[in-house]
Amino acid sequence: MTFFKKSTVLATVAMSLSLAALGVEAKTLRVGVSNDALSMDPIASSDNPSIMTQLLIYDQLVHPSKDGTKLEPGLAESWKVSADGKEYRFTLRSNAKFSNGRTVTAADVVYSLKRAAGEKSQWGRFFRPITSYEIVDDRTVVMKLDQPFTPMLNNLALFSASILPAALMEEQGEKFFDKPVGAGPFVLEQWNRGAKQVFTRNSNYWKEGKPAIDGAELQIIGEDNSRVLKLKAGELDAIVGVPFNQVASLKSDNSLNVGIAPVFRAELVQLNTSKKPFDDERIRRALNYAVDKDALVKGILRGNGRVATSSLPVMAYHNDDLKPYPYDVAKAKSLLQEAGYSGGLKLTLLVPSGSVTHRQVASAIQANLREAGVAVELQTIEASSMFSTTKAGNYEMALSYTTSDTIDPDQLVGFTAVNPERANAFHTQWKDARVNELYELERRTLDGPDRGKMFQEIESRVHDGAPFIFLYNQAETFASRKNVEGFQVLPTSNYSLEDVTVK
Amino acid sequence: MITGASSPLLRVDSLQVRFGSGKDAVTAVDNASFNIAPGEVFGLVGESGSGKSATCRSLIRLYGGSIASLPKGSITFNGRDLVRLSDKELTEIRGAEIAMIFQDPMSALNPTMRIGDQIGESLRRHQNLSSRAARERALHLLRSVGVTAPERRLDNYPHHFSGGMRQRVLIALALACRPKLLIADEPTTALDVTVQQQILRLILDLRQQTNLAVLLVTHDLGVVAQTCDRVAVMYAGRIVETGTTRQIFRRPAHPYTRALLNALPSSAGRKDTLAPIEGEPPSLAAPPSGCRFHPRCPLAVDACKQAEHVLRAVEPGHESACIRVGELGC
Amino acid sequence: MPIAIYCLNRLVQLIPVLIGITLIAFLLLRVMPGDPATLILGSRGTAADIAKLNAQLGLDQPLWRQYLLFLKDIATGSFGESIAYKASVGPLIWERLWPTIWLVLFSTVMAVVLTVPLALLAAVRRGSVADAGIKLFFIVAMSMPSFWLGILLVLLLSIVVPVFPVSGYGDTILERLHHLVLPSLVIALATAALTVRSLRSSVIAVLSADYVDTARSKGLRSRQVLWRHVLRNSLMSTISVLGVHTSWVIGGTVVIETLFGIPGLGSLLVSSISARDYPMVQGLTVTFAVLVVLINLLTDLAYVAVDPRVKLS
Amino acid sequence: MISPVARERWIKFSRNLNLQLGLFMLGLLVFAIFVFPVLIAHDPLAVDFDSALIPPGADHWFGTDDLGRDVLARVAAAGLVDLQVVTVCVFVPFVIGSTIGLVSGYIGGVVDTLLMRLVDILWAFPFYVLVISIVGALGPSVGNMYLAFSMVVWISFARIVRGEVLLAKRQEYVQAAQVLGFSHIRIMARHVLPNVITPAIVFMMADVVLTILGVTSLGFLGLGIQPPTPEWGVMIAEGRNFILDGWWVSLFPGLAIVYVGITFTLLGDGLDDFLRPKG
Amino acid sequence: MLIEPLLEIRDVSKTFPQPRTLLEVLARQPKRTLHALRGVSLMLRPGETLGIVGESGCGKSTLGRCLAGLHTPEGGEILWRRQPLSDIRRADRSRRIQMVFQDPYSSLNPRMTIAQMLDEVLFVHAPSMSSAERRDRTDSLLQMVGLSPGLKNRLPHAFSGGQRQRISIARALALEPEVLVADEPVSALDVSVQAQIINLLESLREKLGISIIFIAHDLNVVRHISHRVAVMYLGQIVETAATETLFGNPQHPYTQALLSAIPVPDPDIRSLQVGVQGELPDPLSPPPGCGFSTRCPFVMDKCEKPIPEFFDSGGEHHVRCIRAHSSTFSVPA
Repeated sequence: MTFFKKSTVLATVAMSLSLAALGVEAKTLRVGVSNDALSMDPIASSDNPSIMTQLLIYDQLVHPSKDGTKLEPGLAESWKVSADGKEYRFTLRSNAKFSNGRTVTAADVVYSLKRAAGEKSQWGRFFRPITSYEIVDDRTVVMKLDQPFTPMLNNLALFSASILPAALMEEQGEKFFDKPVGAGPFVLEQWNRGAKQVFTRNSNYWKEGKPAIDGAELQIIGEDNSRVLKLKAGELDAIVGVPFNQVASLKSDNSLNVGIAPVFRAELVQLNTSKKPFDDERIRRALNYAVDKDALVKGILRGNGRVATSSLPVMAYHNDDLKPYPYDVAKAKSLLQEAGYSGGLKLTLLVPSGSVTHRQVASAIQANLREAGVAVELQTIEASSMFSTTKAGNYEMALSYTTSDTIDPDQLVGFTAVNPERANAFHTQWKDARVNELYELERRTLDGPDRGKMFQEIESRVHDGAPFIFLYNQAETFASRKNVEGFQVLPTSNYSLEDVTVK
Repeated sequence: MITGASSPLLRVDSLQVRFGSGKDAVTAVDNASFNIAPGEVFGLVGESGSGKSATCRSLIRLYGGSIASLPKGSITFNGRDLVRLSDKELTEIRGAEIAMIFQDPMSALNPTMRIGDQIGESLRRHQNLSSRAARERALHLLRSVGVTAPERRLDNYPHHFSGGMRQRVLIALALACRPKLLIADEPTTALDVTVQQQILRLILDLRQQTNLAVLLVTHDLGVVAQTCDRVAVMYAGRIVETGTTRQIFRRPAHPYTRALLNALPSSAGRKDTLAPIEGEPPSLAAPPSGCRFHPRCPLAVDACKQAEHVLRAVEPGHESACIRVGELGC
Repeated sequence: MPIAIYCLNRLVQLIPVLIGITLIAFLLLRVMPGDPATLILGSRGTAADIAKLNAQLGLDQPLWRQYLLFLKDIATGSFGESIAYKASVGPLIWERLWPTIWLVLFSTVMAVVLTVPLALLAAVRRGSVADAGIKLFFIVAMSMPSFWLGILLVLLLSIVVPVFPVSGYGDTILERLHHLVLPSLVIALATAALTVRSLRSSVIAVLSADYVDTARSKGLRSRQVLWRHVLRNSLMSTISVLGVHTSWVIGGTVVIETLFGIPGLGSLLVSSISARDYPMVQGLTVTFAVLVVLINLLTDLAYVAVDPRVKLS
Repeated sequence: MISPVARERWIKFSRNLNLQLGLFMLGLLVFAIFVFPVLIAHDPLAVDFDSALIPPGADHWFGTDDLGRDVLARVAAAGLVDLQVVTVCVFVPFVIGSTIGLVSGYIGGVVDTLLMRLVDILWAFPFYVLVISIVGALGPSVGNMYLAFSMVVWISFARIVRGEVLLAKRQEYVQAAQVLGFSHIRIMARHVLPNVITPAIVFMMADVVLTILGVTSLGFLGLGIQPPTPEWGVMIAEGRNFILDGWWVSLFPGLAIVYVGITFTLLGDGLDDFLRPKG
Repeated sequence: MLIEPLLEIRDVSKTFPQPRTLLEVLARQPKRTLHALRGVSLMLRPGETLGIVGESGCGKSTLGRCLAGLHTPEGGEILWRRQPLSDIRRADRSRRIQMVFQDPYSSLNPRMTIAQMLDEVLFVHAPSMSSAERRDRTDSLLQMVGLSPGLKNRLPHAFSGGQRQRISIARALALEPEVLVADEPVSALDVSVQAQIINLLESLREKLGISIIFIAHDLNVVRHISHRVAVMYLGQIVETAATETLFGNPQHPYTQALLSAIPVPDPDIRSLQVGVQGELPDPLSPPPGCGFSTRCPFVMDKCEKPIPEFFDSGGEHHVRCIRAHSSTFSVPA
């Protein structure tokens, strides 16, 4: 009997019965997510939904650990980096197989990484430091670099470094992605665009006994509220992205588990230091003092986050000595006065449209700054054109955020602190010679405490230079029904389903 | 010729018809009495707003969407008082014993229904005919009213017909169940004269064949003269004079009737000025006191303003409501 | 003229409209300020990338050639290449078309089912409490933003009394119908607000038509008069109201599909707009317009079916 | 001395309950929008996390939202915003559309044919689709919203007025004016326009409701008026997340929209009666 | 006595093309046209009343509208004192020819008071008049048509049908035209009121010396008011003559049928014998010969083609019937 028939028959009488009826499909996990994937091609994707799906169906040589602090073996059971940091040798697992049963070979690895570094790839920059490949045998591959590039290993854990079956891809071309074959825990069985993705368990997955569930279904539910309601109604087993203001009420629901994942993300206000008055460090610091970040975390995030100390999220080598700028209106005012703006200031703040949280934060910032004598005009801008606008330098302040795709801070340092680099300190045009120098150094230094110290110095220089108003590191919220165990969002914002069990 | 004196088919007594309610109520027909014998063509003549249409519609309570209260007085038809019948009981009479045709043949047929079905509907309702039998009968009826190629026409829609043909269809429809009385509310007003002639001829021929009584409502005195056996003249909601057609035309016993006849262009001398009735017909919402014609009447005296409305016999079968009828010299 | 020729005729008449539709959809996105390629590429764009994308989108061609290219894309059914999905727009739209069509159909059926009895009741008992109540109900229904009404219905019929799913779209026909009840109801209430009003007034008008008196004069019972003579003739103006309203209903699916998570054209439009997927937006705009045109054609055919007078020209 | 026409109008007005009630409700609305903000002295924009989601009570009659802003103050401020938007998005297309419909219908011929083809084509684009595409492509802002609405809504007015003009042209008083040798502009302005504009005015009232729905729906999709500017639709959209714990946040703006809906429906019905000539 | 005609209508024709569907155009189907007027010739003398009668659809209203400038004829010409009417400016033409319409309920702008209506006419055509002069003239116009100037500040709905027709006449006469085209001016009125309007038109014609083209379907009315009468059928004039000649000695079978169909208001003369059968043929495809040939009781083969010429039976009595041409077959009156 289908749910439809049952519920119409019993509708108003027995809600519990119809819910029980859902329990029959126990081994499939239904997850509610906000957006659908766009593409299954790892080198052509940069949207989170696509990345997350790809991480379910493809596998990589190495993986970040679940706490986001180190790398773990993936398709490669072991690897060795030469002392000069110029040679990487990987040994593949003997039982690593694609979902069609074929073994993953060194040739597949070389094919996939070359493709990822290739012309068509949006992620080529991450892999181009590898200058040559050597297939030692079916299970061994050696990659050579011209010069040391420390983030390399972490880059190989990226989704864009997914290992694809070379022969099949050669044969099928672009058609491959209609029915992709990977070495990940799941197989994409059915994809109704905009509605759902249906996965079945990959029985050839190398990890013994995993995944624990027979299959999974990602349902695309754009409306935050609908997602929560569907979870409550038992139409979903788990959801990602619980509106902050609903976390508390979901926590009090006995049938649900609510999780809060600290992800690598930092919320910022970009300050255009090439424009007056942001060229003055005192002004930038004053603005940092003037915003009540604790209130934002408490009032808007409902406690699901922490106040940020710099543009880097709390991740490896985080500088724990840094303290956030305290909320101090008097200090802010005196700094403004010192900089010659005692008579008040008028500024504009770009706000991306669409995000409720950002709108609220913007309103709060506006209210805060008003008290410090700074009048802020909010300008809403289509989220997707935000980047090109700040890139063009066409702004004063902009509310934005950064996330890290890897567990190595290098990516975000390069993005938010270094100038000149590809984003010129995330379009603030802030420039610090020492930071640039440390960045160069860090990339050539083997991973270890020394490299960590460099990151900590960078972080503290960014903190002091204040090219941003550092707001907070917001957590990712998720929830699942009580019968689901092991569902969680990882620091890299994706969710692993292989350890999930449904009772 | 049948006269009004022999047992009437329809006797209307002190009929009053009111439209609307409360302050806006209008008495469209006041204290109207007349009777119609079987097989008789009875004319109800008057200008627009005189209540002639309301009178005939009230007999079977069809007011064209207007809200009217239940008529007062009595309407005795074939021994039953129609006023006392419920709406539901009245549906048994409509179509079966009293049928009606309307002024505008262009709008009186359902545009979305085939002619054959529209005629058949009546037969199936009252005579429980099968659809095949109803069709046969409809065919016969169409033929009898002079519709050419009726076999083909049965399946046509009204918009395929000309005005005259539609009026023929409406007549066929009305006579389907062989009613005893046909109410014809201005049946030829919307038609051209050559067609009017054909339709009137048809009605008279059918009357001849089936001993049908006809209540003919019209404003055209020419039509009355050509078709009616007896006539009632209405003015401002009241019947002011009744009599045989000859009596009315030859010896009009009410100033209004007389003025109406004089106002006809055909009766004036070729190049003389016409003799119109001065002024305008009164509003039924606030009718004049006494004789309602007195403000326009050349013979009015003070007494007319208080005169009660009573029809008095002038000669056998000829009645007038004028209190000065004796002085009219007829 | 037989119905086939009528259809053919209407189809021929559609040609200029369709050309106009494609032209407007095309111009709409071309005259907009801003460089799509820059917007699309965002953080990863270099000058060379932008130039490449512009060439790929055909944006370096003169306007008229771009339009011809667009027409060619339409003719081949590909409608161009989606920027976000990196696949032909045509098949993607085709996949998303059916939920929207189901939604429109279902809500129209619901609206009709709501309209006919309520409008007849209101018209026959005009001025009564029932009439006033129906009127007030639909004024409120019409004034309610659809997403607000949707939320309330979900709360009531999915959470408090869990009869219908909160959102989504099923796999089988029955599941789909079940999922579409609430979203269709939201649309149907707004549509019915309009059609009840229109049908009520045309029933009142028809009730005073001569042919209704003719029908009554035949001795038909009031119910027979109402259903055989009044309703059919009143429906015609309501059908045209419904036809004119179609465009509104189809547009309304944008909001409803987003709210109820239905994988139709509307939700695709919203996501494509925020993704700056210009070829997709263009294809969707054309599809929506063609849908409206086709539904209007169906309305006309319904009109012909109901009213034999419509000169088939 | 009062002219008979003025007296007639007064009598007509005094019998027109819909119009009276509608005007009364509109007056009340305007009063509330302008007087409440002064009366309650809460800043509609003031964020105060400590007083978030306070239920309706003595201090906050309509409660506060999740940022601790007073809902009544916001509903009133939003009323002003929405009424401004409506004024522009309805009145401008009314003027443009009516003029085009009047001229096109009166002149007829090729101009009319071409214009009506254009209208047919534009008409095929669903309202929301066109508005969303325009606003989406140009970026969300009040100005772009005005532009999008104006580009779309005039069609309705043009269609309505043109249809009426075609009917009026057949009226004998228009033909009489032609025979009297009046200029075409005079005939259009004095004889046609006053007799065709009523349905457009009545539709304008309905369009107010449709426009508010459109603006709020855009707000819901994040394409309309942007926060923190208070707007009823945005308020509902923001409040729907905690509809169970803070029902008042979205209830009151919702009621405000329904109130406006009822007001303008009554006004529409009332004006329809009032403006329709007798006889 | 040769009085120069005021208006001369020469062989005027007017068609109304029926819209074709795009498919029909593509399929090159022939255009369908409604032939409203087919070669109409007439003339009007100063001070005379010319009656035009015929049943609905005969083209009599189209003819009136062509004269008033509401339609432009395609063929033939209309001369105003020998000058083509099409050469005269619209404003000047309106000062010569005015029109009174059929429907008293739609011929007055429902949103203008009577005073505004009359004032506007004067304002447009006599800009030199002061507003006080215009007010006086408005009052005198109303008095002329028998209405009290005290009513002038009312809207049309406050007036009865007869009063409205008076207002229409006043409006038309405000320009002091020489010709008044009256298109069925009394057919919507009751008999008693109809007589008032007819008398009014008669007296105004005498007083002001204007000519009237009186279009009507009611033969009795036309007979009463007209000096000469033209009978129309299917877009053509079938017979013209002085009123008494026409009514006393109708020659065209259609005229005869029409006359015999009028119900005589005398119960002693019952003449309800059907004269002609059938109804008007489809004006989109009129018979190729005599228009009346499909219904004519005297129809012959020769009638079916071509269209018969006018036959002058003397004394300005013209008949379009081939039987009138053959002297052997004179039609009994």
